[in-house]
Amino acid sequence: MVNYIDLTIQILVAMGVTALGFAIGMLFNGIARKITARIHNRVGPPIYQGYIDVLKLFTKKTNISHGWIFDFAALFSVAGIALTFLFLPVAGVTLLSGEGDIFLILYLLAIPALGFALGAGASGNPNAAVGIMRALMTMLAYELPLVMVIIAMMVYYDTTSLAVIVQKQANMQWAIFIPVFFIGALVADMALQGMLMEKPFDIPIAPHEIASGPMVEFGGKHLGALMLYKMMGIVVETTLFVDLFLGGGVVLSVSQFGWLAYLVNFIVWFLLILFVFFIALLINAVFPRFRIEQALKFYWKYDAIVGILILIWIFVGVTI
Amino acid sequence: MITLTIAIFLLGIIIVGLLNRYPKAAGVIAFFVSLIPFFALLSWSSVMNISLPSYLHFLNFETSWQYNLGPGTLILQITPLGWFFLLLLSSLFPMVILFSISFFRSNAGGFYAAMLLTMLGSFGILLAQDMLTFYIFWEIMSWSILALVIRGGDRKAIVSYLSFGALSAMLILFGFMLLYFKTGTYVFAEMHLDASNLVLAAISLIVSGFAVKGALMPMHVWAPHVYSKSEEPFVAFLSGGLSKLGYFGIMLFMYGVVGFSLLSSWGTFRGVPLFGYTLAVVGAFTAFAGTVLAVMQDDLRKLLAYSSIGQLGYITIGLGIGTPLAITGALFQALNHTFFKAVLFLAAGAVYYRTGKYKISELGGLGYKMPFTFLATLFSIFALAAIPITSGFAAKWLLYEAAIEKKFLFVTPIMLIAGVGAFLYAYKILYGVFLGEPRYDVKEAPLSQLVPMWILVLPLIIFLIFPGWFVDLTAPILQGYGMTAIPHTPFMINTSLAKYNTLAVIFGFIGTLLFAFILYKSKPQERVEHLDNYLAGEPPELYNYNIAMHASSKYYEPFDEVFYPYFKKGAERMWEIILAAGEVFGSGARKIYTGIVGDYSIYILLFFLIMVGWWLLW
Amino acid sequence: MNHENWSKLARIMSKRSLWMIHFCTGCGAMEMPPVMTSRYDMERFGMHAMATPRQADVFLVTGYLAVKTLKRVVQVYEQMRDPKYVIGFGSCTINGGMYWDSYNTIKDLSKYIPVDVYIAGCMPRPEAIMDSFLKLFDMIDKGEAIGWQKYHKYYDQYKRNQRMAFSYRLDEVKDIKEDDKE
Amino acid sequence: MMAKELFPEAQEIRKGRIRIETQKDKVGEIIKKLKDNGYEHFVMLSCVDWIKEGKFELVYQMWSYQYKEHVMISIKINRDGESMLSMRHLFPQIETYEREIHEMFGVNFIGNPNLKEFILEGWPHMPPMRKDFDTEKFVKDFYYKIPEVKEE
Repeated sequence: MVNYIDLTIQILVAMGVTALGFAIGMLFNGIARKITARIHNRVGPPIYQGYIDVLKLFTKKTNISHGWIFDFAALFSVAGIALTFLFLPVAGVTLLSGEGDIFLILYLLAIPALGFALGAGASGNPNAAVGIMRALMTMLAYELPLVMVIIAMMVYYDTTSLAVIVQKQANMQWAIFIPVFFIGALVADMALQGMLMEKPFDIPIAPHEIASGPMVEFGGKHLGALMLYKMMGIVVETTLFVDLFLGGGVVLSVSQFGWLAYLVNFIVWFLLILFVFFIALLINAVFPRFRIEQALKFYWKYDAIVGILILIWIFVGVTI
Repeated sequence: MITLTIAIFLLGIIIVGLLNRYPKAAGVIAFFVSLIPFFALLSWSSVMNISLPSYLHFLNFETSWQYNLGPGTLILQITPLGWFFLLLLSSLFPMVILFSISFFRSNAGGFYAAMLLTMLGSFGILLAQDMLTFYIFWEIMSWSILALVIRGGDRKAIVSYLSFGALSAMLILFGFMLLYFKTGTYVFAEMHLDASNLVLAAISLIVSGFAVKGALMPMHVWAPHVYSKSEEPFVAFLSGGLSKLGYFGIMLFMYGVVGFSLLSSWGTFRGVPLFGYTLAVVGAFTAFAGTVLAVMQDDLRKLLAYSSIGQLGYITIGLGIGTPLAITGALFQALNHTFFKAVLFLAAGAVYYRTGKYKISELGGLGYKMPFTFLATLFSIFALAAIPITSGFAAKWLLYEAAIEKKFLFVTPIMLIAGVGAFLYAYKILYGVFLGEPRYDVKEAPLSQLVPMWILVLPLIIFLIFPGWFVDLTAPILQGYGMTAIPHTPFMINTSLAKYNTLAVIFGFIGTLLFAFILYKSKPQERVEHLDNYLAGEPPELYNYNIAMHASSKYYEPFDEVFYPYFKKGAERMWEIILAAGEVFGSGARKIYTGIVGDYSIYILLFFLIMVGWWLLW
Repeated sequence: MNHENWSKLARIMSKRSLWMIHFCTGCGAMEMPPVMTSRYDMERFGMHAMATPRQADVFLVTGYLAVKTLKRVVQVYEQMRDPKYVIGFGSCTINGGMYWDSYNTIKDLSKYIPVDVYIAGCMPRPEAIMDSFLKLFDMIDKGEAIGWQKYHKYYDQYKRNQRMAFSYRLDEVKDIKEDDKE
Repeated sequence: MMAKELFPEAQEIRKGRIRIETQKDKVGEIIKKLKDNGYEHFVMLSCVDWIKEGKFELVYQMWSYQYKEHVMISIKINRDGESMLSMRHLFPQIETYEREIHEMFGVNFIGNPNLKEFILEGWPHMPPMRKDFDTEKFVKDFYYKIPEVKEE
């Protein structure tokens, strides 16, 4: 027998957390532009610029579509990224993350990407096709070191569930304090740079080469949806990193402190994802862009070699 | 009843063979004959502890059948494993035949005859209970495949299939001989094996023989040639159905005949038999290399062929690991691969039927012209790329979980990367064929081609929602090996590491999709032409609306540049070197044929001495 | 929310987040880098450069336009989504500037597409460009920047002028003049 | 061999700059000879309108990296419709220059297969670079007569 009241509360919480995720994503867009501007010795836009941009895109008077496959992009990208967010433990709150694991999250992240790719391909613009090609190749490049580190963590913690990994890092026993996973965090942070599509790995977007790549034909509400996807993507990817290495931002246990713990954990989680994003921004602000094969070689040569060393470390360390 | 089935099959083969001039009539007859294995399957459902309503098994097949053949007895009997693989083949086969009815415009009687013979062979293989029966039906299947390959008419395909088929048959036969030498019986159930090296040699030979049919690297060389040069419905059946027979054989002999405990007695590593460990590593390599090679292809069928090799590699990994979790994953992957790869090959056939092209760089923009073909392809591609909105994900997930559970630290990243590589070639198919610039003004594929495709998509959706039903199917198979099925409910699979709840994914996705849909519907939109594109301001009317906008030629050029040097000297080169060495050896060996009777008698004597000595020393 | 408030909100949003595409055929494009970078920093107003017209709100035509380029300008302008604004940049877009007697450059941009703000000067200083942005904000606020509505309303006339320019034919000019007289 | 040695009739304007005035049927020969003797770079082909003489002057300019010398081969053809042989077979890039001169001056080059519209799209009038083309009048007749958009 399903408890309908509980279910309703859960759905409401899920909606609230999703809305919060989107709000934080938009805020991050503003923060990112502000920080980059300060590094460039500019004033930069106001911190709430992300909200204005998205609202503006949704208030555009006319929108164009290249057909029903083109619309997949707007639908799948927002839906997929929100779904992925629901499967992540956020500040120790496990919404659906008990129902899936890291493999599910990695594959759920492909739903928005594939929807986006379908829409971009359906637009028929060659720039979009080239951009998608680059995006997929960047994905192939950064996934190898990332999965190496994640698999090392799975074997170390003997679980594949992200919620359990977060649980096992409670009481400030964060993975990053273990030497091998400190190196792992560095490797994963490089991969995160590619995941966030920040320089030097902003190859798929590359506005000066291929006219912003896959987004070339999107305008108005379609672009608004894609902006939401991109902004939420920042939150999802940094949260994944924080959950893996920084204990998901859990500092107080809920059973001991009650609602205060939720509040503090959320604030710590926010500061941590901001910090992780901040590192990515610093790298972004000062680097030029790689070519695609350079990115592939970077990840598969240098990053992956460190990843293999971590795997060997774990392989030798874990005995049955 | 089985006698009757075989008789009907043989009769059907003769009739459709004679109806070569009337392809439609031959197709319809072949379709009705092809349904029989499926009815047999339904009537045998009690083997899997499934109770179907009586109107679903109105034909009553006996569960075992024997025929005395002089040296041995042919024994056919339904087993849970056979039932499972028969499910794949017998549900795929009628759909393929149905597709062919409109696909062939002329001269198809031989095709249907050979297809029916192939199915008859497969039917026998899946039911066989002794090595003799198994081998006889295996040869029937192999030779009728050869007939179908010859219909394709490509010399390289025929030669490579013939040589690798012969190699496969030799390896299997030699393995059977060793087993018979060891046990003195043909019947699987009566074999009592021990942990001797002879058995290890036999099982290694048998597994490598089946690996040829399963297109495991480096035995895969024939597959791309045959897949890319034969007729589409046959390739769909070959890749989707017949390649599974290789894995059926591996499973039968590794876990049915030899058994997990005996495998472990030849050495284990972290709880996994070394034999299985080797197989898993080979499988992972196959998955990765097949994927990389698939990304490099331009021919749609070659791409799908290499993709098949890569996806079948996952099954090998699962069979190698050998835990209940891994075997469930491998069987699930086999089921998914049967259906999605068949749909992809059939869709390629439908595209060819309408456009006459197989090269990805020459196609484009068919998504709006053939929407139902596109959607069927899209669904299969979701399954191929293991996107969690089809059942493809559950299979891969089980395999990943199995690998992590047994701490396969170096195999799992390769599996995951091969999974990401699948996105690359999957998108190449989608973009190159269905998206982008509309180049052809064609109609949707005919209904008799769409219906099979969509029926084959159905299992992918059913097992997405109810992965637990699939685990139920595997329970009797695992029971036979002394294992228990993994814990599950209809919507959920539990492992020792995590759980996977499809309801959460589905309802979460529906909910978020609803949210996205509201956002998307917030503003009206207008449709624009495909040429109304941002091309740095170039107005299309300047070029008579004739701008080439499809970027699918050499789509992954940077990828090719990076990987090509490592894959330049492929497996084909390896076999060429082996052949060259064999030729040198052969020309040396020819010198012993002196033509003098005395010499020959000395050879015979030497041979006997060696054989007897070997037997004594063993 | 009623329609008026909604459009007011839309105006405010569109004012504070103008994404622009600049058509850099003329020498005026050289004045854009200082406007974008740390000296003048137009991102203060939420403006930044976009790569494609589908995403852009403001169209900067920087300098002279040959008839051949005008074709591309019109194509790009029509690919932009409403509401969209055009800034004519430098003397060349106002009356041809130093190309006043060139056989191949158009003289007055507003005959072909509606221009909301002109910046005079050959070339205009970055201060002038910033000033034009502020002016445009002001106009959007008051609802005066209605170039895109004009383009819909007088579409025939704009199309006629564009066609005349593209064809180079003197007789067609005369024909159309006579049509207008009738 | 330097140009001065090859063609005694050439005049040296200043150091490193040679001018050869010749007839139109000898151009091919001269370019071929220069090409074989180290003048491997064909710089450009230009055209001058000498309206009072009634001639077009075509100037073929070549450069030698070896001698650091610039050679100009100048010929004159009649303005009224005299055509010139294409030198495309010697240097393929001449094709583009010929295309431009054809469009801007109306000179016909025999043997150039690609003599179609180059920069101007749909130009129906006299080639605009000829000196008898009155741009000011054309601008007044054309651009200034395009009407303003009238707002009701």
